[in-house]
Amino acid sequence: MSKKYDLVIVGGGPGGYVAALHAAKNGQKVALIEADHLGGTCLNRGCIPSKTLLRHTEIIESIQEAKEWGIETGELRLSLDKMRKRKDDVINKLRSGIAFLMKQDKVDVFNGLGIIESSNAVKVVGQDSEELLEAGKIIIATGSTPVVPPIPGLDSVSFETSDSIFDIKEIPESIAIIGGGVIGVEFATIFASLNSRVTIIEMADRLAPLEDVEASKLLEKTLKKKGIKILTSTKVERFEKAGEKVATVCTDKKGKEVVVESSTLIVSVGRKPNLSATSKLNLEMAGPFIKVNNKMETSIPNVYAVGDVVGGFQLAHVASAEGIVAANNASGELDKIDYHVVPRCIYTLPEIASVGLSEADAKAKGLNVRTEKFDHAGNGKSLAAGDTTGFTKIVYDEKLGEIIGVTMVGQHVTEMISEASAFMYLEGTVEEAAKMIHPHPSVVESFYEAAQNIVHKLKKEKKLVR
Amino acid sequence: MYTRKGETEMRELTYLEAVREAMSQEMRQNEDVFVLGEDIGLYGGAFGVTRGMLDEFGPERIRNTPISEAAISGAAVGAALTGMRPILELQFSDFITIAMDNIVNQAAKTRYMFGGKGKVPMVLRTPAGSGTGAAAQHSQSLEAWTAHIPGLIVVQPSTAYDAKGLLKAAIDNDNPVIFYEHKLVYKTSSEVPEEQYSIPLGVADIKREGKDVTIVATSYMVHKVLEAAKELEKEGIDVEVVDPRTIVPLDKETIIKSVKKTGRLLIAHEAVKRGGIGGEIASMIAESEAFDYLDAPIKRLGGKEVPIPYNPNLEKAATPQVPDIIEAVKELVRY
Amino acid sequence: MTLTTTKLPPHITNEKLIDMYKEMWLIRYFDEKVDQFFAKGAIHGTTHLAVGQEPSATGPIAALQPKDKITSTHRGHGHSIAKGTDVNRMMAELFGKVDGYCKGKGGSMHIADLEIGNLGANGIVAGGISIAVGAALTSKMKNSGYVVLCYFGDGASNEGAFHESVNLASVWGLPVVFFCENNQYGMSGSVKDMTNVENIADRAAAYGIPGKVVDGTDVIEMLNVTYEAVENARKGNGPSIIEAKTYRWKGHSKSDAKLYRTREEENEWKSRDGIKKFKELLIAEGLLTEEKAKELQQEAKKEIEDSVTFAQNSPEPTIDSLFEDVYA
Amino acid sequence: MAHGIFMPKLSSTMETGTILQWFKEEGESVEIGEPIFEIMTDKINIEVEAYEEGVLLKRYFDVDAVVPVNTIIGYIGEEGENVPDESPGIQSDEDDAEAVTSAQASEAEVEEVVAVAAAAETRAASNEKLRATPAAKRIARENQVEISLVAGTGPEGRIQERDVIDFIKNAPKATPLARKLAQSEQVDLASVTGTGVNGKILKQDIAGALAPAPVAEVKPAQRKKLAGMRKVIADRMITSVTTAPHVTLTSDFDMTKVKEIRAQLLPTIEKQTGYRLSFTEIIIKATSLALSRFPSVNAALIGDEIIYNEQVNIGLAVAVPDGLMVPVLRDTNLKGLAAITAEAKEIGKKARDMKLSPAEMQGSTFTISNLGMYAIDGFTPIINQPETAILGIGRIQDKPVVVNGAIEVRPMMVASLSFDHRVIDGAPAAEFLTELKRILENPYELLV
Repeated sequence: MSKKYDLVIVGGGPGGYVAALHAAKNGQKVALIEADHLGGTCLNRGCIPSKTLLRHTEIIESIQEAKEWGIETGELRLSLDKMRKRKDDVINKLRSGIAFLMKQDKVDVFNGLGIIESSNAVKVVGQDSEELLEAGKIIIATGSTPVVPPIPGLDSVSFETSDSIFDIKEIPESIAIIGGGVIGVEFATIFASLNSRVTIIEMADRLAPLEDVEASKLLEKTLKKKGIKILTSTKVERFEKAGEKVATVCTDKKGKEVVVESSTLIVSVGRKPNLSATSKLNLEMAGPFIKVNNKMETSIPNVYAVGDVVGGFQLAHVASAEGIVAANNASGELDKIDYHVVPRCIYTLPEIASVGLSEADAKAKGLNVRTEKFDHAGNGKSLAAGDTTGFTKIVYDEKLGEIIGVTMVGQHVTEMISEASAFMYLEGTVEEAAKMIHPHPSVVESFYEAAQNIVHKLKKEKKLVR
Repeated sequence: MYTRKGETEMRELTYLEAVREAMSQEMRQNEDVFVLGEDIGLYGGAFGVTRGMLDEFGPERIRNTPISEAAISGAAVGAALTGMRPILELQFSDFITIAMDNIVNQAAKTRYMFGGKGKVPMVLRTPAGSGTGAAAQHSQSLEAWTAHIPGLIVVQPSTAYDAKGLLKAAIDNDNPVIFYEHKLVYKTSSEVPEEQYSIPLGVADIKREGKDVTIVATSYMVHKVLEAAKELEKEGIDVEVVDPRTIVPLDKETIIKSVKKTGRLLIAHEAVKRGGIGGEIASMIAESEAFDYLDAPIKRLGGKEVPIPYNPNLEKAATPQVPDIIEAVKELVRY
Repeated sequence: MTLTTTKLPPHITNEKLIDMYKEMWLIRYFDEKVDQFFAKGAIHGTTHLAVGQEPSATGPIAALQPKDKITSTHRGHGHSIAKGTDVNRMMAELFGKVDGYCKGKGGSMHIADLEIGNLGANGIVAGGISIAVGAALTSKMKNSGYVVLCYFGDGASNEGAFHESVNLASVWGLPVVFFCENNQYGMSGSVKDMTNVENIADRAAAYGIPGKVVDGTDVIEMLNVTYEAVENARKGNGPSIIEAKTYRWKGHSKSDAKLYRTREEENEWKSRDGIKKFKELLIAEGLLTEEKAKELQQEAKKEIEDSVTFAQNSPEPTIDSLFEDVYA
Repeated sequence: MAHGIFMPKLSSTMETGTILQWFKEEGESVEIGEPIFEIMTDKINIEVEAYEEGVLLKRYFDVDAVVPVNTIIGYIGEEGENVPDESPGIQSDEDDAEAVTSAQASEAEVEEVVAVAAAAETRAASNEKLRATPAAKRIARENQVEISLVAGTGPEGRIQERDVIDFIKNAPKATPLARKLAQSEQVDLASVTGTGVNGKILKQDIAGALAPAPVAEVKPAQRKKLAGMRKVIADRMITSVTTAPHVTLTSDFDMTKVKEIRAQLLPTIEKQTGYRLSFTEIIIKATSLALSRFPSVNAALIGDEIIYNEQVNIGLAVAVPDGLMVPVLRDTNLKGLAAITAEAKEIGKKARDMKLSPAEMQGSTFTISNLGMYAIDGFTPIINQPETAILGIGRIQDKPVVVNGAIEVRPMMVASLSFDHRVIDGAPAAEFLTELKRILENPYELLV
């Protein structure tokens, strides 16, 4: 006799386990099926390990910088083993944390591959056993996996993806990173600080193409300063073995052939949804992703889908937010997902964080927007911290003073972007931002200064509705 | 009635006794001060204010005069101009009509016309107001006339305590002072310190604190307004009573402050409403910052536009009474 | 009547007589100059001139002691000058200047100099009479010993204030001499039409006080008669009325065409010019020569010319003086 | 030193004086105060006395002369002193003048002040004023409340202080952005329901309030995308209408003879083809004949080229589910009625069953649109491009007609010919229609 649950969730990543906790709190009997480890890609192979290693990079870079400030150290000895050990400790602590939460809220966790048999039954395929779970409602939260592009010669060489890179044993002598997106530039930052010779190969004309143009220009400048070679508008033609190394043969925008030799190769050109659990369902799709509405309902009644598997931002915090919406709807409480304010972070050094529309996106949408940029060179805290690269840029509407989007580049801006998010979420205007007292000295003061400049300008031009 | 503690022994005095005491105490100290007027000697004054003063100060300083208001008012001006500090009692305030030239053209203007040389330190004391059945020519309240003349000071004390302090200030003042004593207030009494004291001219007195309505009232009207306030308190209406005590100079700040607090203003005086000082106070408030605090139109109560009739019921109907005050306040608050 | 035969008041010396002569020219030239400036519209408002009445200013005031006081009328330039008020500051007052006696705020009808006992002119007909009584009351009560000379005109004698005040003064025996300059006209009202007694002085009997008529053109007679009344009052014997028959050569004020009287009448009075008569008397008595008389006349004229210069050079009052002296 | 005698200013309004008479001749001596001349002013006549004594040296103006105030009109001085021959005009010594001008100056100042006061008087009359007490307005001002939105509970709806306070207390909570949008679009926040956390009004709620409210709760109509055949028809229609200047001629055809001929041929054709001959086939035959005689009506306009077709292929508009098909009958001018009838019937059925092959819908040189089966007489058919004209057929109905002066009942039919005025002019089109009328009213000609 199969076990009966109000809600069965396939996938224990940020989307799945958060949905499970929330549904449990709503009084639902919940089962969570995870094929690998709780916490999914984010905790085990993504955000957490990368941010942990990036912390080491921050320390290494600070030590180097400190030399100019009269803080001298001897020769730096880097132990990748110790670093990896710290990374694993962090991961294990978080995993057991989630496990504890599951136990606390009486969520049954099944370790195995979840296969959805029908809109009210899910089979758990363990190592040596199978189990069928009856489900009132189902949430698909199987996430995504790194894309391995069909580039000729890729199968003949050894390469890493974000899944495997965190377990390499030694620091690579040199490394080629295919893909200058969020993941690529973070890996470049990590390995540059470990003194690997790093090269990024990106097909688009700039790194982090989704972000603000000025942000990605500044990112390129800082990465170059760290000795990282950047090849944009460059297409990878094929890979070849070059002795111990790998040769990446590509053509730049002028069609000239460029060969990059490196001891290690990482492919980070994107991620594709993991549809392992839904083969038996006839789900309506939106491109490669499962099609859902704003209640996270799929085309099949009682079946919801959240996280990377439905595409969109493909961010952990978005997956969790979608998980909560799905859990609420599943437990009969009407809820709708609101993507109006979703912050996006890149943990390079300096960091990049943004929310709302970039200037280009806003104009593409036909919005009549203006922008105000405040350089951190003029910010007291940045000067004190000895790192003035970066800026805060507000995209706004001149009539109502609405904040359409904010991009910040600088130290720990990923912590500060939530202020801008809060203003947008609560529909505050530049006037309120210009009025709210900010701590001094602080980097986030640049947001306050930018807002004040806007208000002065609009007042002079008598634009703002008073 | 309210009481006010002073250092020396307090005792209950009538308004009339307080006026007499003020004059006597001053005359005992200052040779230049003397009283002139009709029937103020042996007779003791039409209302008995100067009773007994002839015996103490003699006919030289309690000068009974022929019935010649023009002459005696002019004589007072002349004497004041040449060093004396005369107190002229005009038997009824209505008779000021016969002495008007000396008050308006001589006393008020001499110092100004003579370019600041010379002064006219005289006090014209006179019983005013209705309610004694004296009819139209002996019951008027004409304070608006004298208040209109630059150079004159106009005082209207409502209580014995105020009368004594204000009369002292009037006698000490180097300008001509018109000092109105309401006939019906003569017999009211209040705690009056025995020693001499002076109440500064131009300082109003809050006779009752309140937060809902401000009533500015003068002379005998203060007593009626306080009575009305007691009634209104029962209906939860908290009235603030402001007694300006002097019309010129007028304590504008105190009135403005009160109106800003309550947002409602009623002005009550016995004089005929048309052309009365109520209109002056109302426009002063309308022109002041208190305007922004008004939550109801300014209301005035004044005498009807009729000569004061002889018949007692008609006489009462001719001037605002307590029920009229209560009704007016309710209209203001109901706003 | 000659000087040597009549007994002059003790304080009248020959120099005093000469001064009286020059003083009368000073009074005449003052009013003539003022008339001239008013005709040109150079002086603001209006004025009342006493050209022809100089003797009734100089004579009676010459009889006074310095501590004695006077009250004057709206036609009182002469009274002020005779009482010793400075012509420069008087002219400045007529020009509305700050150095004027009233800082330019009083004008022709309100010139006063309290320190020297000039209780001032008065714009109200008979306005000064009750005030003079008051001043006399002070003198009595403080027995200061001064007497008040109260000027008034034939017109004023029909004001209520005149009757009440004279009665009050007589009742209280006050040291005041009521001096009437009967110049025959109250503005346009001839005294014959307005007063039913031959002489205003006759009314004195109504209040039980002495009344005397004198020749308004005979400065010496007015001197002596006033002296007698003033000393009588000083002794506490109460007030008295003196009436001087005189004549104002000019109109009531600036725009008076004098239709109410004939040229013959004017010329007849002008022919009995008090100043000329006094000059002839002084020369006859050997106290004065023709040249000295001319010289004194020119001196007076010069003093008045200087007073105009003084007045014109005096500054205008500042606007904020508007609010000064309203109250002591 | 000689002294000027000047025209005195005897009242503030006096500007000039007229000399009435002189009392003194030149050379006569003058005493102070002695009248010298008499003048008339705007108010009175008055004698002017001398202020100086001496001899009247000169008189500048005679009797009746009108002299401005302060003008020197003569001189008094010592005997023999020389004086100017004519009057030096207004008294020259500047101190008097200065005194005069200062007097006038002050008057000017007064005027100016009065003018300013008058100007201030003309307050703009504001429109019907909102009744609110000053206290209410003060509180509204201090809290940026639009007072016109506050309901007044005082007498005659006057807004009291407490009304504004209550308004503020239970004013709906709204985000700053929503408030700003409401303010700029004049939306009363109280009228908007907030969808934010516990009723907070969001920007979209205001935008929602702004969007034109649906007129009535319309049941959602069945929606169909303009696609497929419908889209094709739409596109062709719009092109034809917008490119070809359509003119439609109508004419009444007397179908008596056609009826007769149909009755006679019906059995034969039915026997031959199994189909019943209808008026349409007869009209097709007649039209084809007419077309062969009028090539411009049987032409096509492609680009800027007119193609005069040899063949006469008639397109027959056939109504099909959701649309319209135009199958083509070829060489109808050469075929007999029977062939035409059979082809017409067959092709019509194929069209209705949507089985027409593309070939069967191409090559028409002229189209006929038949609405005879409906209660339709004349109409304005739209040309089936690239053809240059189209014939519309109405119903056949008995109508009173004047024939040789008498009223007769005849089966009448309205024919409506629309033509493309770029290619065909009115006259040739009319000629073609008249020809068609003649043929149909004498059908036997068809047999020829």
